[in-house]
Amino acid sequence: MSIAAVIDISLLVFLGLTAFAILKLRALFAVVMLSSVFSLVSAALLVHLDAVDVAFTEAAVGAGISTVLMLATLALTSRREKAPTRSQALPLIVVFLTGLALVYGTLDMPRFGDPQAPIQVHVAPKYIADTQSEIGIPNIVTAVLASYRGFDTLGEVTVIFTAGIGVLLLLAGFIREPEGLRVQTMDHHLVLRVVTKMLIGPIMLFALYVQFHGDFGPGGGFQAGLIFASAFIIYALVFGLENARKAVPGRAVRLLVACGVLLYGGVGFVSFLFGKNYLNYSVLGVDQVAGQHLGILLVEFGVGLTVAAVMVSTFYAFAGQNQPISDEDW
Amino acid sequence: MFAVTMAALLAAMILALGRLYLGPTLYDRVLSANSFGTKTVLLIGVMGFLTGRPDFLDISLLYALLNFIGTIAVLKFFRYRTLGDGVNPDGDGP
Amino acid sequence: MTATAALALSLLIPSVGAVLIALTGRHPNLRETVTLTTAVLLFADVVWLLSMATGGGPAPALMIGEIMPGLSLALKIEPLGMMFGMIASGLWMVNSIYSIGYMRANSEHKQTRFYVCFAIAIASAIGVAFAANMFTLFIFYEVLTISTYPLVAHKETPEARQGGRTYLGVLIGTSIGLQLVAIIWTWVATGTLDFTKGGIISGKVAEALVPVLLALYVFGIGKAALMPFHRWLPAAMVAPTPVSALLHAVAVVKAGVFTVMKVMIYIFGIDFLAATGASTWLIWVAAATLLAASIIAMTKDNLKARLAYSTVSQLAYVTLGGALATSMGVLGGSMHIAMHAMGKITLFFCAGAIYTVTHKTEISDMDGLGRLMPFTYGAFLIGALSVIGLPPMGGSWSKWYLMLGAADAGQLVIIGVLMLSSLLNVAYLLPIVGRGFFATPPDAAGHGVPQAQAVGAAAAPGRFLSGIREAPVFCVVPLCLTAAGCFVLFIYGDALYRLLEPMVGR
Amino acid sequence: MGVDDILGLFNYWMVIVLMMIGLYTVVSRGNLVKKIVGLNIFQTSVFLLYISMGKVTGGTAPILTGKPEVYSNPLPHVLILTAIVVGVATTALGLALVVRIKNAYDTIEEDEIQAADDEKEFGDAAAAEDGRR
Amino acid sequence: MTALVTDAVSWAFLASGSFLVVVGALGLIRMPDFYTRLHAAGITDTLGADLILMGLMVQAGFSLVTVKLLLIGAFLFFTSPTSTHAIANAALTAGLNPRIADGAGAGTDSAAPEGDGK
Amino acid sequence: MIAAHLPILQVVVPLIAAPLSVFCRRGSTAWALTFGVSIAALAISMALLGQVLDRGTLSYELGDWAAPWGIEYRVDAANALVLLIISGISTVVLPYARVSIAHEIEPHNQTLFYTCYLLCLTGLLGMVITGDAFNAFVFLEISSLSTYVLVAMGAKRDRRALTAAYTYLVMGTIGATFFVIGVGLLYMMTGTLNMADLAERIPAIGANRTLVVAFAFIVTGLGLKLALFPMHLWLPNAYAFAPSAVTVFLAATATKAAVYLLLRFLFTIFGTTFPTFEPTLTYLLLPLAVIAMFAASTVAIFQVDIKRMLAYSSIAQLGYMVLGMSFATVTGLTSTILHLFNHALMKGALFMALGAVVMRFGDATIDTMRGLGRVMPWTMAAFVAGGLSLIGMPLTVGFISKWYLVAAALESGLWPIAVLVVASSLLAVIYIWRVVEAAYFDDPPEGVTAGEAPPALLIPTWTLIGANIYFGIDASLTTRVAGEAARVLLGTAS
Repeated sequence: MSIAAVIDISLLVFLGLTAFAILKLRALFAVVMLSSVFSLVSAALLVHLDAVDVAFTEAAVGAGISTVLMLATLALTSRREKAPTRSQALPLIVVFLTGLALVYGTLDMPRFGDPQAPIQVHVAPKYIADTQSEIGIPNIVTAVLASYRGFDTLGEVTVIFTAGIGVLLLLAGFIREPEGLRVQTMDHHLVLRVVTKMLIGPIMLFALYVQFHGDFGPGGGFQAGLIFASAFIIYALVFGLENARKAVPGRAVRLLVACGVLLYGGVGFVSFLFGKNYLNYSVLGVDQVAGQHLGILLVEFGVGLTVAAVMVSTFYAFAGQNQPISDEDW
Repeated sequence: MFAVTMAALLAAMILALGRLYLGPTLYDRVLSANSFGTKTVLLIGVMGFLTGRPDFLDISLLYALLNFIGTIAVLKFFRYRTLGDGVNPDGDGP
Repeated sequence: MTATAALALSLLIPSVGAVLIALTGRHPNLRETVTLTTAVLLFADVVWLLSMATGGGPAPALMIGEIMPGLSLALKIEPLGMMFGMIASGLWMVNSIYSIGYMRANSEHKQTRFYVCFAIAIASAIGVAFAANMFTLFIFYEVLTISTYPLVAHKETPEARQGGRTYLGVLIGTSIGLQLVAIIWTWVATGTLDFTKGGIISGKVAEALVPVLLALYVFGIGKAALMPFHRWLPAAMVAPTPVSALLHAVAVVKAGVFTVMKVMIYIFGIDFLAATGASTWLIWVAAATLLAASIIAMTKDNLKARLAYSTVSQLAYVTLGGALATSMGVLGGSMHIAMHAMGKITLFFCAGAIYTVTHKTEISDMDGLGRLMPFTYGAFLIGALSVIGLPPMGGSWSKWYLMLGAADAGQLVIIGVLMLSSLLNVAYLLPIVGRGFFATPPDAAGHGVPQAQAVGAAAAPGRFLSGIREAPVFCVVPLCLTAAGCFVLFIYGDALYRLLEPMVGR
Repeated sequence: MGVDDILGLFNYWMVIVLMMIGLYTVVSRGNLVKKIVGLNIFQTSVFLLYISMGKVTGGTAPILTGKPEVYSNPLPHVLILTAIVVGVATTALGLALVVRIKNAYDTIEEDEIQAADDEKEFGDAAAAEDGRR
Repeated sequence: MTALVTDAVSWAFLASGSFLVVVGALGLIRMPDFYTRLHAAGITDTLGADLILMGLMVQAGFSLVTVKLLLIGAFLFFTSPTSTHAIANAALTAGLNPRIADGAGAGTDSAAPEGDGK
Repeated sequence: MIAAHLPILQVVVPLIAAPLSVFCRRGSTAWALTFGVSIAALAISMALLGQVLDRGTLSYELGDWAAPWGIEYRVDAANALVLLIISGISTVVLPYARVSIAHEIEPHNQTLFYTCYLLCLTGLLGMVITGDAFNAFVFLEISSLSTYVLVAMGAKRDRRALTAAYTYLVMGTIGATFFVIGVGLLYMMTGTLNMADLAERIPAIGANRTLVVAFAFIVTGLGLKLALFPMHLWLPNAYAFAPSAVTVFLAATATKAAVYLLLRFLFTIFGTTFPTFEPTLTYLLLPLAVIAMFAASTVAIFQVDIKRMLAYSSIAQLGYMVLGMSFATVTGLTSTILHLFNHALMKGALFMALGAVVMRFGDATIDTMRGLGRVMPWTMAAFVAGGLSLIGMPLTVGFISKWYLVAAALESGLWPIAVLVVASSLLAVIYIWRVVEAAYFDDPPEGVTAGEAPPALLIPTWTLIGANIYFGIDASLTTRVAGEAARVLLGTAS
């Protein structure tokens, strides 16, 4: 067994343990922490499997945004799970059969890492071979994401937009009015305040780096958007939601959400003017490569904008709830 | 050598995970989760060197960042029982 | 005006009539005028059609539209339909007059709904009569079911609702559950549903399955009330009497047996049935229904219930005629549609007239009424004779031809069955008349009016039977007309025979 | 089935086990937050399945280096990037719903919610029954 | 020759870092109460992490990679102690008392053990 | 020039309108935008259908990247019809929604509500039109996510909308994830995601256990999405507690799109020659469909809440659709596709009528229906007409569907199934008639002050009823398109 296999297996075992612990534990806080760990470990595994962009995203999503949202939810609901009362037999059987079916399905699969597997010889080789000449950027994932399958990504932006709108619709009616409330910030945490202030600038710089470096290395609009949102979230956590809202009001965030989607969708329309199909960026520049490059830059920016705005507005919505956890549920 | 470091990190992660599972207090869990995060940062860094493409450290950087944010969020959660501006009727939380 | 236009009018007149009735609902007199006018116009139109149909030349036809590729809504005149159209439109006229009398005399509620539904029912009956294919027929058949449902449940009492549910349940259940399957099966097998002389099934459906298909049809046509799907008929007796008359004589059951005949003649083809013997089993089912229903009828004390079972039994004659699969049998059965319609409507009118005046429903309470209501009871006698099949009433013709048909088919037992059934008819119908004229009212002395008769007695406090006289003129005139009709049909039986003859290819 | 096969499929099997733990958490637990966590595990494991199939032995991340190298398949990465976004969107919505449910029912346990609904429903039905009499 | 030296130096860093990390983790699991665990994890993690990062830096030479490693190091250098401080602060405010030699003190408060239901 | 871009415009127009609507400050502006977009979508889908019937399958390559490397939109008779259903229903629902939503949703949420509605429309249209398996998933999720939110919006009336939405979210996500697993396995074995390409490559692989599992997972996942019995548990509550306009839209379109995807995967991608195709259809889908028809109809009979009753009836009706496809014949598929269309018309109308009742009385239980025939004559007349269609009375669209379904069963020699189909529609008679009796033969309770629904609700309702009757009398167009679609799916098109 190679070292690679050992890493692979140990990380998978790790994941298994974590997942099992999640299943078993009834302290929801621990569950949330563990789910964040699960994301971290799976992201490490993703790096190991060469999916650096995915790892980047999974970490940002799983360990970052999801964890924060889950904590916010716990803060509003309950910290403990009650003991299950129903029979667990049927779910167990169903799940077991499903798993069995999947294992059965693996038997005819190409073996792990097989370079002759169908997926390595059919569609994908073209991306690897032609990205340089057709798109002109080194990160093939970005090229496929934003151009070859750019429409999927428009869909993805729409998904995140939907989630943002959905959360607003669900929680908006419950957002607290700003006046007349005691604002509790982490005022007396001097260390925290100083360190946070120090860090916010670099974090935003980092976000910009990830945004515009996405053509060359792992990263891109989505990851950048998340990082940008994180900077905001940490600011809001330490200095208070009110102050964060002063910096960027909720309605502005909402409009920014829309702007990102509009930017992405709008870029696609430009190609109509030149008689090309939707989302053909080649028309944007003097030649194909320049056009593609500009197009990818624009749409990635759109993605980043929407993602950052959705994350911030979602955080606002959750953190702005006026119903703190009751002592009974704490 | 990278492999040894990696093994050490994995072992440490297992232990942290154990503490996370065992608790018994919330703070133990936060601590171990935080510690786990730090180790993942290192693990990914080392992994890059092990596979010969160390230019993906952005991910580690991101981890380090998120780890911090996560910890702050958790603490805020404990301290004020909310991630918002806290309207806990009995003042400063528990 | 061409024949096509006349055909279109035959549907349009009652439909427009229904709309107008709905619009004039606030003014009863106007509304009733519209009803009567519509009825007269429709009858005139149908008579006109008859004159054209018998005048030679191609049969009038009308294509309304295509619903699905290969399935069209179309009308076409043929003898059997012509006869049914005549019955329906003619009796509607009489029934309308009667309804007005009955509904007013009994101050029924929601009369507008009643007349509207009535008009729609007639429109669909006409549609059934003139349908050019099974598909069209089925559609009108269903419309007929739906439009008569509010009539059956008219009283809205729990019993009426229950009756309505049974009515709807059996009719929709059989038509969708069995008939529709049969129709689609036919369509899948033959690719057409047009009524064609000599049938369309021959050679298209495996011979062993023909009886199954036939069963799906005849049981699916729940309106023909073949046992065991006859329950709806007695259940529907909760309806006001004009409705019963509509059900039994004018439209509903007649549409049922008419459809059975249509299916036998134009879908299967009697020669094909005779050749394969696919309908032999049906002969026995029909015979059994015929006898069983007659026997049940004898046990019923409720007048309308007795008449209802009588109808079940009489309908089985028609089915039997078709099942015999001989030309005489078919002719006899078809003629029986007309004969029974005339006879039975008379009987129902009489029952309604008795109810209107006395509010009595049980036969045992009706002793001695005949002397007070001579016209009504006279008409009842005539109708009963026709139903029994005694000359000089129309019913005698159809029974005669049925026996001939049975003889042709070599089913001598059936001849016996028919005779036995006639005897049973005598046994359950004539005593009613007899009691009416000859029995003495039980409480003539006037003491101790039983609770059950309180309603009737309330109209005239004091002596029982006091204040009872002949029914309102709007009731009496129609029943006299139809009684006369039974006689007329006897005289013109031959004309009817000649009208129907072409359909069996003579 | 040889050792090679087992090694070649072990990755998938482990992923399947993960998926099933996730799925089991969703279907068997009554706590609404826990269900969402389970859903997360389930989805993340599916992501791993996709990424596993794209891996080429000896390959490297699909970012062109200018040198001739073996690259792992970029397409699954692209797909999973999209899927992750879908996942986080679902999580966010699910959690928002949980918050609202807590608000409306004051519990996030399925059983208790069910009980509350039943009580309301049958209560209503009984009231309606009374009204009819 | 230089390669050998850099390797040796980096390995020394890595080895000591790994050692500290493992020790810290052992402390995390073995120490008797929260504050002692905090101590073990907090201190060894910060140092261990930075040592490992340094080892990696030596391997990487002067490149963008080193810059990134440096950034990570700096980041961890600030955030790790901050987190540790914050956790300790939170625990203390919440009323979690350190365990004194005789074993009393832990678990006498509202914030202490969470029921896992096991 | 625009004509060439119609396939993409079909999806992108509502997609772009969604963020635009966020800029609207007032709900009515957002509504106007949504309505305009919906009309445009309808026009586009009509034009597309025309083009398809004229010229056969259309293909549109996004970004000019050739399939299978880029994403391809592929329009043929099958999905053109479904597109028409979705955009058509949306266009009818919106005028209805304007009043009913204003009544059921807080004013400050109305703008975003229409955004969500547009997103749902986008998702449904996108998942139907696309020729790429993964793209279908993305748009499936757009529609699902927005649907969860739309359903939860019913919480103002009844808090159970929240739990319904949550259950729907969990089940829907499991379904979608199963679908993704299936697509992943397909991709693994073929290396492609393009549906046309998949259809070519799968038969070449032959018997393969991975593909069989992929097949199973796709069928299960889509089964969950389309509420195939016994995976229907999310549906009744979701329909019952969603805002009325949402119920109408969902009932008429959402499951339809899932049925379409199932058809596409079963028939186009796997194809009739796939080893597990026959057994799955015969031994799995057919029995499940039959059970669904009976079980769901039976449950419907006992429902107190009429909205929920109709929801169960939808499950039964989905059984008809699945049954039709399980015959795997042209007639069978024709019946399925016809019923897709027809069921959208009848259920849309019925739920609209109920929505009017809900608006007047706050709920739609059997108790509320008492005497409504007199209180809301037009609404109840629409309900009766829609109910007759559901039962399958002649001259309504329900009859046409039933006709084809029974014909298909008989054609396949399965006459017991034909009998079961008609028998199950008799159950529909029972549950519809319960309502009719209550509405027409009971007296309204004392003190009912509410009157007939406003014209804004009645006109859309009667538009659908009109369509029910029109397409029930002249079904030549629908049957032609459905037949064409069936032939396309079976690969026997001329």
